[in-house]
Amino acid sequence: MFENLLIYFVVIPVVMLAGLALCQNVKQIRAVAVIGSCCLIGLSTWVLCEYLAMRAAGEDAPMLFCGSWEWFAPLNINLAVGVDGISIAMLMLSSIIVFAGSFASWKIDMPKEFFLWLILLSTGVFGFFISIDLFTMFMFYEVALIPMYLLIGVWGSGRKEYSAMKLTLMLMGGSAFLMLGLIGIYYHSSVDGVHTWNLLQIAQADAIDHDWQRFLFIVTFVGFGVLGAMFPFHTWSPDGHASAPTAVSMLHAGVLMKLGGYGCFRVAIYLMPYAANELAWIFLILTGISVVYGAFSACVQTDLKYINAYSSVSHCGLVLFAILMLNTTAMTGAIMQMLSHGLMTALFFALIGMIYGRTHTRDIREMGGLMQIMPYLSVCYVIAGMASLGLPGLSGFVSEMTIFVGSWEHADAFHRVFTIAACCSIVITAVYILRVVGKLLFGPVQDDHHRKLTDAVWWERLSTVTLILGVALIGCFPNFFVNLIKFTFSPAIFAVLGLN
Amino acid sequence: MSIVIPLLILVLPLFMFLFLGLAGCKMSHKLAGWLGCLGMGTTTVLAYITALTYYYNPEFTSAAGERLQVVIFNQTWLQFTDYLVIKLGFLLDPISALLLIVITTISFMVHIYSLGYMEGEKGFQRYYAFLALFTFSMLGLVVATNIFQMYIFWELVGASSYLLIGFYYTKHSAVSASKKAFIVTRFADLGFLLGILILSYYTQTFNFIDMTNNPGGVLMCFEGATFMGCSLLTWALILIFVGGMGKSAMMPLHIWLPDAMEGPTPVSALIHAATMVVAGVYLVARMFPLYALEWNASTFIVVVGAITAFYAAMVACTQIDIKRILAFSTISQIAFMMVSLGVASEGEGIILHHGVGYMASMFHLFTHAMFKALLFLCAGALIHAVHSNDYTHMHGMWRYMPVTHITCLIGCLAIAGIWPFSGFFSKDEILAACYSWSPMVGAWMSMVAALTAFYMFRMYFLIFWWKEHPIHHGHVPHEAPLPMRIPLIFLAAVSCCCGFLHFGHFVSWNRMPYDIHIELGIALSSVGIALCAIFIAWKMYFKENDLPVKMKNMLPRLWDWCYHRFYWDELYMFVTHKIIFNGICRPIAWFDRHIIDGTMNGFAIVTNKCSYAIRGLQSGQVQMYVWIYLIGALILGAIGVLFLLG
Amino acid sequence: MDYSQFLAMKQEIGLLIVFLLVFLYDTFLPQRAGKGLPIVASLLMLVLTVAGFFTCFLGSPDVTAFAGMYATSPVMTAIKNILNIGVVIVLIQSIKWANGELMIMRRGEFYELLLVTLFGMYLMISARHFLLFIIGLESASLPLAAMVAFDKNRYESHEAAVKYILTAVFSSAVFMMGLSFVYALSGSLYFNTIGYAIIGQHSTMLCIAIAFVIAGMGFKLSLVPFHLWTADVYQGAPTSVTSYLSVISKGAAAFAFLVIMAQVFGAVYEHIWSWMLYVLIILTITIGNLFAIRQKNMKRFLAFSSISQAGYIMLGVIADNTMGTAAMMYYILVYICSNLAAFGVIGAIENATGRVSMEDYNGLYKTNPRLSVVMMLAMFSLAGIPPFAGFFSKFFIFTGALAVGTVAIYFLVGIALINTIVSLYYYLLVVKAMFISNEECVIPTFRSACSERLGLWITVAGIVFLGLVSPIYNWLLEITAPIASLFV
Amino acid sequence: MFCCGVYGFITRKNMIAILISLELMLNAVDINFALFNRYLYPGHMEGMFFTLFAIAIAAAETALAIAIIINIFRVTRNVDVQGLDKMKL
Repeated sequence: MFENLLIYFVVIPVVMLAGLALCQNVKQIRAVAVIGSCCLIGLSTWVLCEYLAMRAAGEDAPMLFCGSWEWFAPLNINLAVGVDGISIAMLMLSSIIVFAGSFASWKIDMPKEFFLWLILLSTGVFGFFISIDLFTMFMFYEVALIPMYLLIGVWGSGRKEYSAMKLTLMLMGGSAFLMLGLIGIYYHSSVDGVHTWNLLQIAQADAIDHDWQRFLFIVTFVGFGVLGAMFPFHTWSPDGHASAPTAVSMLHAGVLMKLGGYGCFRVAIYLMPYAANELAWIFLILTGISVVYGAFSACVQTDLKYINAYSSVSHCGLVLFAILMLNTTAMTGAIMQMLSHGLMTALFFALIGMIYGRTHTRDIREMGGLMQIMPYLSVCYVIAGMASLGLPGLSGFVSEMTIFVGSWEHADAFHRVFTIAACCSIVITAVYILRVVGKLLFGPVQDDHHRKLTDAVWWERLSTVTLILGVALIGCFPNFFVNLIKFTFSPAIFAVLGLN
Repeated sequence: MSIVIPLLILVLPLFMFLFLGLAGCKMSHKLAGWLGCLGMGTTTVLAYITALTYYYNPEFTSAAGERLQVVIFNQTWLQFTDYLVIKLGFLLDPISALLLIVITTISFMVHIYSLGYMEGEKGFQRYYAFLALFTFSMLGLVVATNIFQMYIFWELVGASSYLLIGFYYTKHSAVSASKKAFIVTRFADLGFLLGILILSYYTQTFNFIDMTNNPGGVLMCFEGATFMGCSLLTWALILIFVGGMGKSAMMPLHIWLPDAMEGPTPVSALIHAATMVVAGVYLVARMFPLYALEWNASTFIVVVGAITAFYAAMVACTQIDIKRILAFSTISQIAFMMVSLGVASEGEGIILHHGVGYMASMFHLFTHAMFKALLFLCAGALIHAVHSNDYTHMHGMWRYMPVTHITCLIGCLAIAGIWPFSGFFSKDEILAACYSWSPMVGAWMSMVAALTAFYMFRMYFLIFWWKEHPIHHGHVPHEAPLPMRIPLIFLAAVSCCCGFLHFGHFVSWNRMPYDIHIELGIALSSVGIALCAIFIAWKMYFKENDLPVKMKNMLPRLWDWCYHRFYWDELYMFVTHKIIFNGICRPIAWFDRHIIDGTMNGFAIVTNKCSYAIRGLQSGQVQMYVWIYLIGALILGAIGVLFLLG
Repeated sequence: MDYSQFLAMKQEIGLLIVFLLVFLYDTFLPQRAGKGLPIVASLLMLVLTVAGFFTCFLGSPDVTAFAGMYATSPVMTAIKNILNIGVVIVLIQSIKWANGELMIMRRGEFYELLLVTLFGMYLMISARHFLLFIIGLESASLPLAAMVAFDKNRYESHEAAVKYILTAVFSSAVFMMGLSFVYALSGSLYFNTIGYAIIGQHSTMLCIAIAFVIAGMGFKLSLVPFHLWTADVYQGAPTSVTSYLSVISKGAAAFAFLVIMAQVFGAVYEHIWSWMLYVLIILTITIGNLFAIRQKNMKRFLAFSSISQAGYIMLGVIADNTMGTAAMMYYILVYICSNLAAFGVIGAIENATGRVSMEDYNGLYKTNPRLSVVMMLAMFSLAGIPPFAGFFSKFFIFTGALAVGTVAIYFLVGIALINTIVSLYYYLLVVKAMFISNEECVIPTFRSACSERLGLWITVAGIVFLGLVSPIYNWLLEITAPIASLFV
Repeated sequence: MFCCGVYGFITRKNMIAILISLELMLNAVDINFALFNRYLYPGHMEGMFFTLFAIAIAAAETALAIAIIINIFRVTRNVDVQGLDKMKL
C-alpha cells in the first residue's frame, strides 16, 4: 500500500495531525505546519514529474498511479486512488494554497487547534482529489467540509456563528443530495449485478440507464454545484467568506470550492454523459446566471470580502459553465479557471486578511490611499485584481479565453447567448475590481490613523509571493498546464460526443 | 533575418520593466532614468536596424517587387484546439516595420523628455518601468502574427495605459480617469473578443496571414452564415472594429481619451496621441483585405470616422485645457485615418484608386504620430513652465519660450496641412481618397480639415500671443530644460521633412511599391481652406479682442454643446450610474440578500416555526399521549388498507 | 423433554449466572462490600461479553429449541453481544452514580433490574413464538419503569415512571390486541406458521393487526407518533437509566422488530407494511428533528435526537434485505458508542455540577477541553460526519435501504437525507455552545471519575475506529448472509 | 371492552381509574384470545396459554404501576394524572 505515492497525500497530513497534537508551543506548531506543507508541495511536484515522465513514455491509461485496497469488501468499497492531469493540477494547487495559508495564519490565536482543523480540512481535500472510489471520495469530501464550521465559528469575525452555521448546513445539504446520487450510481453501476464504486469501472461499463442518468445527474450536479457556488445555492459563500479567518477563506475559496467543479466533472458528467448531454441546458442557465449575477452583485458591495465572495461566485460559475459545454477546449478552460481562480482568490483573501489585520475594517468606504501606506500589499492587490479581470500574462486571461473559445464551439443560439453573457462578465469584473482598487489603494489617505500602519512582514511576503508566482506561471506558460490537463479528457468527451 | 534582434526588441523593454519594477525602488532617480533611456535607446536602434533591413534588403522583396510578409518566429503559447492556437510571434511586413519605427522613436523621445519633465516626481522609477511595459506591449501588438496575440497585447497596452493615466494615484481625478479609460476600452474589447470568436469559429484560424492572403477563402468559410440580415463576417468585422473604436476613441467610445489627459503629459504624447490610440487604425489596416470584402463594415467605418472627426473638431474649438484640445484633435485625426481606411475599398474586394486610402491612412498615422507627439511635448513644456493646463494662464508665451514656440508652430502647421509640412502630404492623400469614394465624404472631411486648422491655430494664438503673459507672484515662465528641448527639436525636424518621403514605396495595400501623386486641385483647395481657417483664427485670437465672445454669444446653444462635449459624459454617467449601477447592480444585490438569502434563511425559519407549531403535541399529559398513540395506530391501519386496496 | 435444549441458550444462561452472582453478592456480602458491587457487575458483564464473542467466533450454529419457540443464530449472538458491549459501557459509566450517597441501600436492585431487562431483551431477540416474545417484551419494559423511578428524591423521576408505565401497559395492550387479530387470522403464534398463513391474505383485519403490532413495537422504539413518552422519561430518569433506555432497549427492540416484520409479515411487505413504515419513518425523523431543535435540556435534546435516530434505524428494517440488517446492527453498535459517549459526558457533568442545560455548556472547551472533544466527537458521529463511525453507519444504512431500488425508497431516503441537515444543525448547536459561545459562569474545570473516563475512552475508541476498521462491518455482513432466506 | 378501556384511560383523571381502564383493555385482549381459540381454532390451546400469561403480566404491571403511583402520591398528595406535566414541550 505504501509503495503508492498518492497515498502519502493522506499520510502526510495525518502525520502532521499527530505531530500537531504533540506540539507544546507555537514554534513547534509552525514548524510542523511549514515542514508538512513543504513536503506536500514536494510530493505533488514529484508526482507531477513522474506523471509527465510516464506519459512521455507512452502510458495512455486514463489514470496513473492507480492503486486499490479492499476496505469494505462485501460492498465493493475500496480505497482506490489514481490521478490524471486534472487531479495533479488540483493537488498542486491545494498544496500551494495550504503552504501559503500556513504562512498567512502565522499569528493566529490558539494555533494548535487552528492548525489541527486546517490540516484535517486539507486531508479531506487531498483525499478527495486522489480518490477514484466514490465512497472514499465522498468521505473525504465531507471530511473537508466540517472543519469549516469550527474554523469559522471560533476564529472568524463578524456574524461568524450565523455564517458558519449557514455555510455548513448548505454545504451539507449539497452533500445530502450527493449521497443519494452516489448510492444511486452504485446501484446502477454495472449490468451484471456486481456493483462498484470505482469511477473508472463505472465509466467503462456505462451501464446506467438513461432514465436513471437523468435523475442521478441532476442530483449529483446540484450536490457538487452547491459547493461550486452555483446560483441559487451560492448564498453561503458571501457570508461564509466574510466571516472566515484569512487562511480559511483562502483554503475555502481557493481549494474547497474547486471540489465542487471537480466533482461535477468527475462524477456528474463523467459517469452520466448521456444525461449531461441532455440536461446540461438547465444548469447552463443557472451557471450562466451566476456568472453575470455574481459580477453584478460584486459591483455594489462595500465589504472587501463580500466583493471577493461574489467575484468567486462569478468565477466559479464560469467553471461550471465551461464544464457544461462538454467539449475539450471549454473543459480545459474550466480546469484552468479552477487553478487560476484558486490561486488568485487565495491571494485576494490573504491580502484582505492582511489589510484587515492592520486597519481593522474591511469597508472600502473607510479606507483609501493604502498604496502610500503599504505599497507592497497594495501592489500585490493590484496584481491580484489584474489577474482577476483577465490581464494577459496572469492566469485569469488564459482560462477565460480558453473557456470562451471552447464555449463558442457550440453554434446554436442558446449557447451563443449564454456565452456572450459570460463574456460580458469580463467587463463587469473590470468594473468592480477597478472600483475597489481605486477606492482602497489610490486616492488620498482616508483615515489618518492608517498612516502609522506598517507594510507586510516576511511571512506575509512569502505567502503572497508564492501565490503571485503561481498566478504568473500559469499566465505566462499556459500551454504546459493545458497539455497536462487536456490528455485527461479524451475518454469522457468521446463518451459524450459518441451520443451526439 | 536572425531571430536575435527581433526577439531583443521585445525582450529588452520587458526586461526593463521587470528590472525597474522590482529593483527600481532601490535605485536613485537618475540611475533609473538613464537606465530606462539606455534600454529604450538600444531598443530603438534595434528596431531601426530591423525595419530598415526589411525595407531595403532585397531578401524581403519578391521578384515582382512585392514586399513579403515575414514571420521571424512564431512560438505556440496556448493551444485551444488543433487549429486554434495562440502563438507568440514576430511578423515583419511594411506596416509592422513602420510601426516599429514610430513606436520606438516616440517612446525614446518621451523617455528622454521625461528625464526633464518628471524630474523629482515621486515614483520616478515606477514611471520608467511602466513606460517600458507600455513599449513592450505596443511592440508586441504591432508585430503580432495572429489576431489573438494582438488581443493579448491589446489588453496589456490597455493595462499599462491604465497604470500610466493613474500615475498620480493620489489624485481623485487621475484615478477615476484611469478607471474610465480601462473600463471603456474593456467594453470595446468585449466586441473585439466576440469578433475574434466569430471569425475564428468560421475560419478556424487566428493567423493574420492565413486570413488576409486568402480573403476569398474566408468568404467561403462564412458562406450562408447570417445574423439579422447581415453576413456574420460583417458582424465579426464590425465587432472587431468596435474594439478598435474603443482603443482609438471613436464615437461613442471616445469619452475616456480626454480624461486620460490626467496622466503625465509625456505619457499623453506617447500613448494617447502617437501610439496606442492608433492601435485601432492598425488593427483595421492589418485586416484590411477582409474589410475590403464587406461593404457594410467599411461603410460603417467611414460613417463612424466621419462623424467622430467632425464632432471632435467641433469640441476642440471650444476647449480651454490645452491637453484636451490636443486630445480632441487626436480623436479627430485618428478618425481621419479610419475614414481613409474605410474609403480605400468599395466592398466585394474592389480596391479604389490603387488603395490610396490605405496608404494615406498609414502615412497619416506616421506623420500624425510625429507632429502630435511634438505638440503634446510642447504642451508639456508649457505646463512645466506655468504649472497649469489652462491656456488662460498662458498667453504671450512666445517671449519666454522661443524653442517651444517655434516647434509648436511647426506642429500646428503640420497638422493644419500646410505645404511643405508633413501633414499636408498625408492629409492630401486622405482627402483624395475620400473624394474618389464619395464627393460628399470628401467635402465633409475637407470641412473637418478646415476646422482642424482653425482650432489648432486658435490654441496656438491663445497660448503664444493674445496678450502679454500675466505674471503671477513674480513667477516668470522659463524655457524647458535640455532633455525636454532635444525631443522637441528632433520631432519638429521630422515633422518638417518626413512628408517628402516616398511613402508609397514602403507601404501600400498590396505591398507593391506605389508612387504618390499629389492631386493639385485637392491639394490647392485644401491648403487654401486651411489658410482661410488660419486667417480667421488669426483675426479672432492673435490680439486680445471681443470677437470670440461675440461669436460665442451669437451661437450660445452650439457653443454650450461643444463646450460640454455634447454631453456625452453626462449620458454615460446616466447610463452607468443610474441605469446599470442603481438599476441593475443594486436590485441584484438586494435580490440576493433578501430573496435568495431570504429563501435559504426562510427554510430555517420555517423549520423553526414548524418546530414551535407542533410543540403542543408534547403536552406532558399522558392521556394526550395515549390519544395520539391510538389515533396514530388507527391511521397507520388506514394507510395499510389504503395501499392494500389502491 | 430434552434438557440439552438449554445448551442452545448459552448466552441467556450466562446472563442468568451473572444475575445470580450479583444477586448473591448483594444479598450476602456485608454492607461495606457494597461499594464493590458496581465494579463486580461491570466485570461480570465484561466477562460475559468476551465469552459471548468467543461463542460467536467459535461458530454458533443455527439452533432452535423448545419446539421452535426459541432460536439462536450467529446474527442473534452478534446482536446480543453488541447489546452486551453497550451494557458494559453503561455499567462502567454508572459506577460513580451507583456509588453515590443516595444509592447505598438500593445499589443491588439497580443491577438486578437491569440484568433482568437485558434478559428480557435476549428473549425478545431470540423468540420465535409470540408467547415467549411477550414475556421478553414485558420483562424488558416493566423493570425499566422501576429503574426510571430510581431517583427517589426527584419528583421528575416519579413523573417519568408513571408516564412510562402507563403508556407501556397501554402499548402492550394494543400490541396484544394486534396479536389476537393475527392469531385469529392464522391460528398460530409461531412466527413461521403465521408467516405462511398470511401469504395472500389481504384483509383489513390484517392491516389493523399489523398497525397494532407496529404501534406496540413503535412504542419501544419511540417511533412517532408512539414516542411521546420518550422525552419526558429520558429527562426524568437518572442519566444512567436514560442512556440504557436510549441505546440498549432501543437496539434490542429494533432487532426484534426487524425479525417480526420480516419473518411474520414478510409476505405482505410490499402490500401493507412497507407503506406504513414509509410514513412512520418520515414522521419519526422529521418530528424528532423538529422537536430536537428547540430543546435546551441536554437529556431531553438527546431524547429527541434518539427518536430521529430510531427513524434511521428503521431504514434498515424497510430495506428488508441482509444488507439492511447488517447495516442496522452496525448502526446500533455505532449508535451505542456515540450516544453513550454523549450521555457519558452529560452524566459526568451532571455528577460533578448538576447542570444539564445546553447553556451550561457554553465555553466548556475552555475549562474542560477533553470532555468537550468527546462530546463533539459524539455529536459528529451522531450527525454522520466522517471519519467518525456515524458516517459509515449512516452511509451503509442508506445503501442498504436504497437496494430496494424503487422510486419510493429514493424519495424516502431523500427525505431522510434532508433531515440529516436539520439534525446536523442541532448537533452543531451543542458544538457551538462548547467551542464558540462565551459565558460568564462556565462550568469550572473538574476531573471526572476514573470510571467515567474509562467509559468515555471506550466510546471514543468506538467512534473513531468502528468506521475506519472495516472488518467489523464486513463480519456483520458475513453473518447476516445466511438469513437471506428471511427476506423473500 | 377494549374501547371502553381506551375511553376510560383517556377520560379519567384519577390514576387508579386509569389503571383499571388498562386492566379492562388487557382483559379484552385475553377474551379475544380465548374466543378466537375456542371458536376458530378449537384444535390447539395456544390462545388459552397466551391468555394465562397475559393475565400474569397484567398483574405484574398493575403491581408496579400502583407502587409508582403511591410514590407519586407521597410527593404530591394527589393522584390526578393531569398534574403530571412538569416536563413537557
